[in-house]
Amino acid sequence: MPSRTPTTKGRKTKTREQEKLPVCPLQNAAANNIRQVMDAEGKLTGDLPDPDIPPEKLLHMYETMVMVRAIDDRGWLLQRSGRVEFWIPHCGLEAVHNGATLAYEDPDWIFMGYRHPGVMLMRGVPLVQLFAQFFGRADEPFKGRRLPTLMGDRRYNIVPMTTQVGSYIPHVCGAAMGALIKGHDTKFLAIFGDGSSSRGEFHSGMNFAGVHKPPVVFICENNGWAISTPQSLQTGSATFAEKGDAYGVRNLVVDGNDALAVYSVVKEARDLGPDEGATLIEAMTYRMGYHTSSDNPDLYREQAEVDAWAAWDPLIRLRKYMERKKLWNKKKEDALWARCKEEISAAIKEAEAMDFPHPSTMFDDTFEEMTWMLEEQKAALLADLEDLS
Amino acid sequence: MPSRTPTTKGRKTKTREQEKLPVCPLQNAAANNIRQVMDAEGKLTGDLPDPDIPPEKLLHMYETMVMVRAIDDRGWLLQRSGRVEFWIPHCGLEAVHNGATLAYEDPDWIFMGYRHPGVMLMRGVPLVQLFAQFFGRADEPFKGRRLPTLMGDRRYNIVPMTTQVGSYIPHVCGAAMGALIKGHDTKFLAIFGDGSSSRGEFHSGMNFAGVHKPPVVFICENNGWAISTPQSLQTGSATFAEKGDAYGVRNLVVDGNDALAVYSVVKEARDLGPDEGATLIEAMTYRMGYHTSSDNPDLYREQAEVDAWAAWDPLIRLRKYMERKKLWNKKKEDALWARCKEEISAAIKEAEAMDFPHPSTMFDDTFEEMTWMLEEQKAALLADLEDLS
Amino acid sequence: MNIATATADTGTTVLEAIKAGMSDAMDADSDVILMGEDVGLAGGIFRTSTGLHQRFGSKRVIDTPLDEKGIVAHGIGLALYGLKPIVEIQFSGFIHDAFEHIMFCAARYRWASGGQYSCPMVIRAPSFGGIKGGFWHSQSVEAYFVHHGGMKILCPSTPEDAYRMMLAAVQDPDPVLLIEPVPLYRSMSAKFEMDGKAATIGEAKVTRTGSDVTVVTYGPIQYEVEKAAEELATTKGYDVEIIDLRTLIPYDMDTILASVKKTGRVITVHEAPLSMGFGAELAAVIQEKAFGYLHTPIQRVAAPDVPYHFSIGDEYYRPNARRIRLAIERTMEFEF
Amino acid sequence: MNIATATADTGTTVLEAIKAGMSDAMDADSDVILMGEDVGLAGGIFRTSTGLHQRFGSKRVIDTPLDEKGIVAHGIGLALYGLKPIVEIQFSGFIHDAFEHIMFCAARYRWASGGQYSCPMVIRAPSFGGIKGGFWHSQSVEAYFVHHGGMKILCPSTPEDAYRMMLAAVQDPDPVLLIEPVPLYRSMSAKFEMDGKAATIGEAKVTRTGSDVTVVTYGPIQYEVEKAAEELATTKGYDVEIIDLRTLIPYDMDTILASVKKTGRVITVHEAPLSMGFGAELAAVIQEKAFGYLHTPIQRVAAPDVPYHFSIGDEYYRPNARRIRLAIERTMEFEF
Ligand SMILES: Cc1ncc(C[n+]2csc(CCOP(=O)(O)OP(=O)(O)O)c2C)c(N)n1
Ligand SMILES: Cc1ncc(C[n+]2csc(CCOP(=O)(O)OP(=O)(O)O)c2C)c(N)n1
Ligand SMILES: [Mg+2]
Ligand SMILES: [Mg+2]
Repeated sequence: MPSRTPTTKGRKTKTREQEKLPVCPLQNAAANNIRQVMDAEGKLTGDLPDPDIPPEKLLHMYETMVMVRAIDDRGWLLQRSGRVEFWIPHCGLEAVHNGATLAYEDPDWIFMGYRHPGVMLMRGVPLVQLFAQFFGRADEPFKGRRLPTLMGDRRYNIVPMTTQVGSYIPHVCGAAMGALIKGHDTKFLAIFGDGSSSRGEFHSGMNFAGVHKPPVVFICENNGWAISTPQSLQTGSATFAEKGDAYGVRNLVVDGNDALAVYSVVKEARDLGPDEGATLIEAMTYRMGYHTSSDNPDLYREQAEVDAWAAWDPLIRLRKYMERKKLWNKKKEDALWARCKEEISAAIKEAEAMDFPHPSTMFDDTFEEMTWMLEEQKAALLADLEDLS
Repeated sequence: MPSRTPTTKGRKTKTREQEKLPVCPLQNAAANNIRQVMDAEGKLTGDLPDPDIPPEKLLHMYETMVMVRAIDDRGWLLQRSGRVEFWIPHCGLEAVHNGATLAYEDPDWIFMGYRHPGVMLMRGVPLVQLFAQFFGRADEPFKGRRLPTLMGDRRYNIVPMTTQVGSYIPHVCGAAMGALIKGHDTKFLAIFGDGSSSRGEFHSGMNFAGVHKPPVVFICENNGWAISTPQSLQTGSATFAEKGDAYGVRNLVVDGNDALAVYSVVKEARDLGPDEGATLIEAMTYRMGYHTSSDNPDLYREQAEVDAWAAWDPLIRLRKYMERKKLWNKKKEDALWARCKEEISAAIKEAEAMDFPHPSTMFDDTFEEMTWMLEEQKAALLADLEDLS
Repeated sequence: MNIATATADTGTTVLEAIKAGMSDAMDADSDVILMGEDVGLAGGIFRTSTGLHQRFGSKRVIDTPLDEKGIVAHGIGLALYGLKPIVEIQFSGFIHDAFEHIMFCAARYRWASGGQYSCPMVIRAPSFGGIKGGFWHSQSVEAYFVHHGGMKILCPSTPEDAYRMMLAAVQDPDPVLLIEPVPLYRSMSAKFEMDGKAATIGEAKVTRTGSDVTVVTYGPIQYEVEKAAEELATTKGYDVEIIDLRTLIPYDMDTILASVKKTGRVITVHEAPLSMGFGAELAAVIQEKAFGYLHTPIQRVAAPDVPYHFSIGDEYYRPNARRIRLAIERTMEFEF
Repeated sequence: MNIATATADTGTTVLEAIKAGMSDAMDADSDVILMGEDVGLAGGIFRTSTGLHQRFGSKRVIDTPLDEKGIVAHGIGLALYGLKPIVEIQFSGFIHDAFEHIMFCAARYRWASGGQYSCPMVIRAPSFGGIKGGFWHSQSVEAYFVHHGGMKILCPSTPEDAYRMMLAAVQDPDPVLLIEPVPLYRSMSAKFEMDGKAATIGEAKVTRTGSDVTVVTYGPIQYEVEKAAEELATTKGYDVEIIDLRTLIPYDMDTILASVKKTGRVITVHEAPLSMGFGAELAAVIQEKAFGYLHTPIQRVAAPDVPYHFSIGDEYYRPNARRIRLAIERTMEFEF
């Protein structure tokens, strides 16, 4: 049940000095008040009850998690070989975004970050659209305008993120206030990082949420790092969740590598009554990969820490859980991976064949009706292009 | 002892609807975890011990509180009669700023708001300098440049406030980080309002404070209102103090109309060891007057609320305490008021005779060395003035 | 019927016109809401929204926490969801905290979402000096919002414009920055019909026709220009044409060019600081588009590049009729 | 000795020069500190501070929370207390949240305190496009900071300037915005002596002398201007003079005027958007101060008033040699 973390005493913020012997905090989930459904082996821990997700929904989530992992593998290679300009890895975070999205209905609105392609796929966005975005082609919602992995699509009620991290926190809160004002029962979800909690936007959004009680679940995806900055340099609080108390916003910590736990707590918070307001959920997880393709984590973190977290891989845990339930086996697993890889290759082929946007499209969508200044500037560009050809 | 408020359950945020029957929350101080030395009658409550401030210090504080009250009375009249352009009342808040300043040493730095002339007087700033500022004359630290009541003076280590409320919260934190870096033992105090806690600046300052542990006491002067906005529309948290928890910053609530309690908790927080970091103190008090001379509180608040607070007047409480201690009596009181009024009249006379700044001084202090553009603009102004005369 | 208290004799003040514009817009469309600090029971610190809270309730007239960034950012969310928020910044001097959200969120969601989302909202920025407000309460902030496009900027200087521009701003499908003339709130009134008709964005007005020199201006300072023009007509016989831009983005190039081609002399006047003030853009464009017509260099009259001084700002910082007159004389008497 | 790894053959890159500047400044004055996101162990996301954390420790090289406003605002506090903070904004696109603190606190404490306090600090803003960064990571933000004065703005475009301007910025008694040329960080290197000498703020450099037309520019885009000039010298025999402004505030009017009076033709080039770009101010001032010398209207070459496009921005948004060449030709061949 989403409720205030009763105490956070058990969990200590790490300082750089204390990080000598890395352990994954999920090991002591109960002591650390981290809500869990299953342990590293996919066995029920008895903390949160098994949500008993119907098999087809569960499989949809798992298959999407594998697809998302496969995309990350391939995206990295594409970047390293120069075929995409830039890559933001999301490996290790699949349980957070897939679990949370599963808890939401399609008309609900999701605001997400750059590490959450699973949100798109869970809602049925075609794979090729993702790759068209990665390749900056014209035929994707943003028309090739934005950095690879910064996605969204109104047709699926996924709002494009702001490139400035966290700036959408008050936007989602405002949108949810809008639903309240209009008397709609649309629900809202926002996912953002631990580092993003330091911005004034977090403060604004939480504060308005505490006063106006909009139907939002805020997930602070605590993946251990904001680029090279660990939690101890990001904030002095023991958890990110408890920041909710400062605004009268209900909050809790969940095992972010446990897709079932994420689903459970998000679902419960999503389904709260109209007057019950927002919930802040800290999802404890870990960024297994580089921050981006321009990063070098060896400069600031120990491989041992990565290794400690590897034992809690969200895909493996969910797979083991499903195997226990006889919903899954090695054969299915192999087939799934093969299918994902194949589909990705096909999507890449299709997307790479697409056109880049025409230069003059940079003027579109500035205003609903272009100003004369922009008309003039566009005309100059077109004349210039003519001169070129 | 400054420490985390153990629980805030006893105190409820008021909504506009609940405000029907106004009671002063200081009445239930113990239940509300509001630290107190004395009750409305100046009797010790047994919560915080009597700080036993040496008589001459105590008298200095009380006399300054009376002077400050007298200034507010006169300032209001001056504004209403058009002799000062603008007035920001501070009646009712004397215990906060006088009590806190008394807890600090002169080399310590204070950042304050527009309602805290007592800070200046406690540190020995001449009265006439305050009135020169109110009248916008040239011969005061800011050279007539700033709105009446926005004061400060480097010679007394009182930093001029930013007109945007709360913007100085991260400035004081940065300055205190500077003292840490330089290995100085300068201590820092900042006073700001309840409304100011909503700004991103509060979030930035508290967050850095939680990480870097600078020697600052932040006083959130909860005077009930931010112009017309009550606490229930300002934030969803039960207290402003507990916001400190979100940053790992020690915090507590104090009776802001009890000068002895303010002094006690601020002094203890100020004197903490070098590694113990910052403290956030919510001083529960009440703005007895208008927000500013442009305000009309009848539009948004009940007189009954003002009346409930009037019974807890910080001057009367401290006077009664001193009378009990045989340090004060009616004769002294009357003489003090008479002296204050006289000194104020003399200061007004002196300040009103002072010159306004010369127009060309608006160019001074832009850069240490003026740019050619400003030189050119200044020359144009001077030529213009010549043409005029 | 709207809530404004127009009196038969004096007409409607700018303040009442703004209130009437909001009230009519809220009557016409239930998606229109007002939010900001103290806009509710207090009616705003200038009383531009007195009565709206009582009339439309606390769901549509929202007192916010003290957080300008939050006000604009939540307005963006409301707009994304389909509402039409009017957000009030208490004084334009406090708008800067919301800079990122105004310029790079509100004015960019349409582009950044490939046209999928838009942010129709009105950001009210009470501006300008002359009220003994000191440097935070007398700011002219419009110039910061011109660079990088994406934002319409309106500046009414009459009651009728205030009313109709409020309606136009609310109806616009994109974010609009409404620069409100604080010094005119109560000092200027006029009679006009509050008929719900919106102004046309992008149309300047020639408020005085003349043949010798064009003064391009906007905001309350234009009344100082008028005084200077009247005086010069009498004393020197100079025939000054005055253009009230009314819209800064997109400004009305046709009206400016027609005037400049006629007079061959241009002065820009605003009370924002000189360097990179809007006069810079006007001068740059005019000299480019009308080079052959210019008899004299374009002169800019503006405040100096320093903050607004409490004690002496209203008299010596803000341009006044005398300084404007001197500039016109210099232009008229320019020799190489 | 500084920490930069200049190699004998290629010289020092802009990136190494910036690092050397910081390192030398920190060696010379223990009050100089560096703070920002990831400036410590990671050495900054561009690696401009690699090794400084190891060398000066975590008290003087401070990894901050992810909060640009907080970074600048705490820098202000540090400066008030007497330190000399160098604060890094990770990409200039993220500077806007700190707008109020840069413009109205850092650049105003001296004035607002009657000269009692000052805020000597360096704000590093890695800027400009050409790195496939999309619209947030390719911003040219300088124009926002020009209006309202109070702030010095430097923009180095060579390794030597980067080094000496860093020193000058640190030594300056007032806040300085240092616009760093990201696209040149690693692509440009040169040999020069790292002798601890600071640049003189306010001095432009004529990087190419010519008699036909003056191009006033700054930042990495000037190398596109150079290419255009070279080409035109060969193809058309046009003799182009190029001025690298180096300092935007206070810009070097003398050098500009001397050139304009010689050539009678001016083009401004920057990669920030056109409207209210710094070219507007330059055009406005030049036409005023050199009206009689101008044979042709001043032309501005700039990016359009839209955001920087990820896929096509580097080629079609950012001005390039060809577009600059066309502008020069238009100016040279201008007819009324
Ligand atoms: C306002 C802002 N500042 C800086 C950046 C550069 N930046 C991109 S991601 C990032 C770290 C974000 O950390 P976190 O919020 O924890 O998300 P994560 O990357 O770990 O998923 C930074 C500093 C940015 N995008 N926006
Ligand atoms: C950033 C900012 N926004 C708005 C204002 C206008 N304003 C002046 S005082 C005030 C209310 C402040 O409330 P609080 O912080 O509680 O202090 P109090 O006035 O009650 O002492 C407001 C909104 C301001 N000065 N700064
Ligand atoms: Mg993170
Ligand atoms: Mg208050």
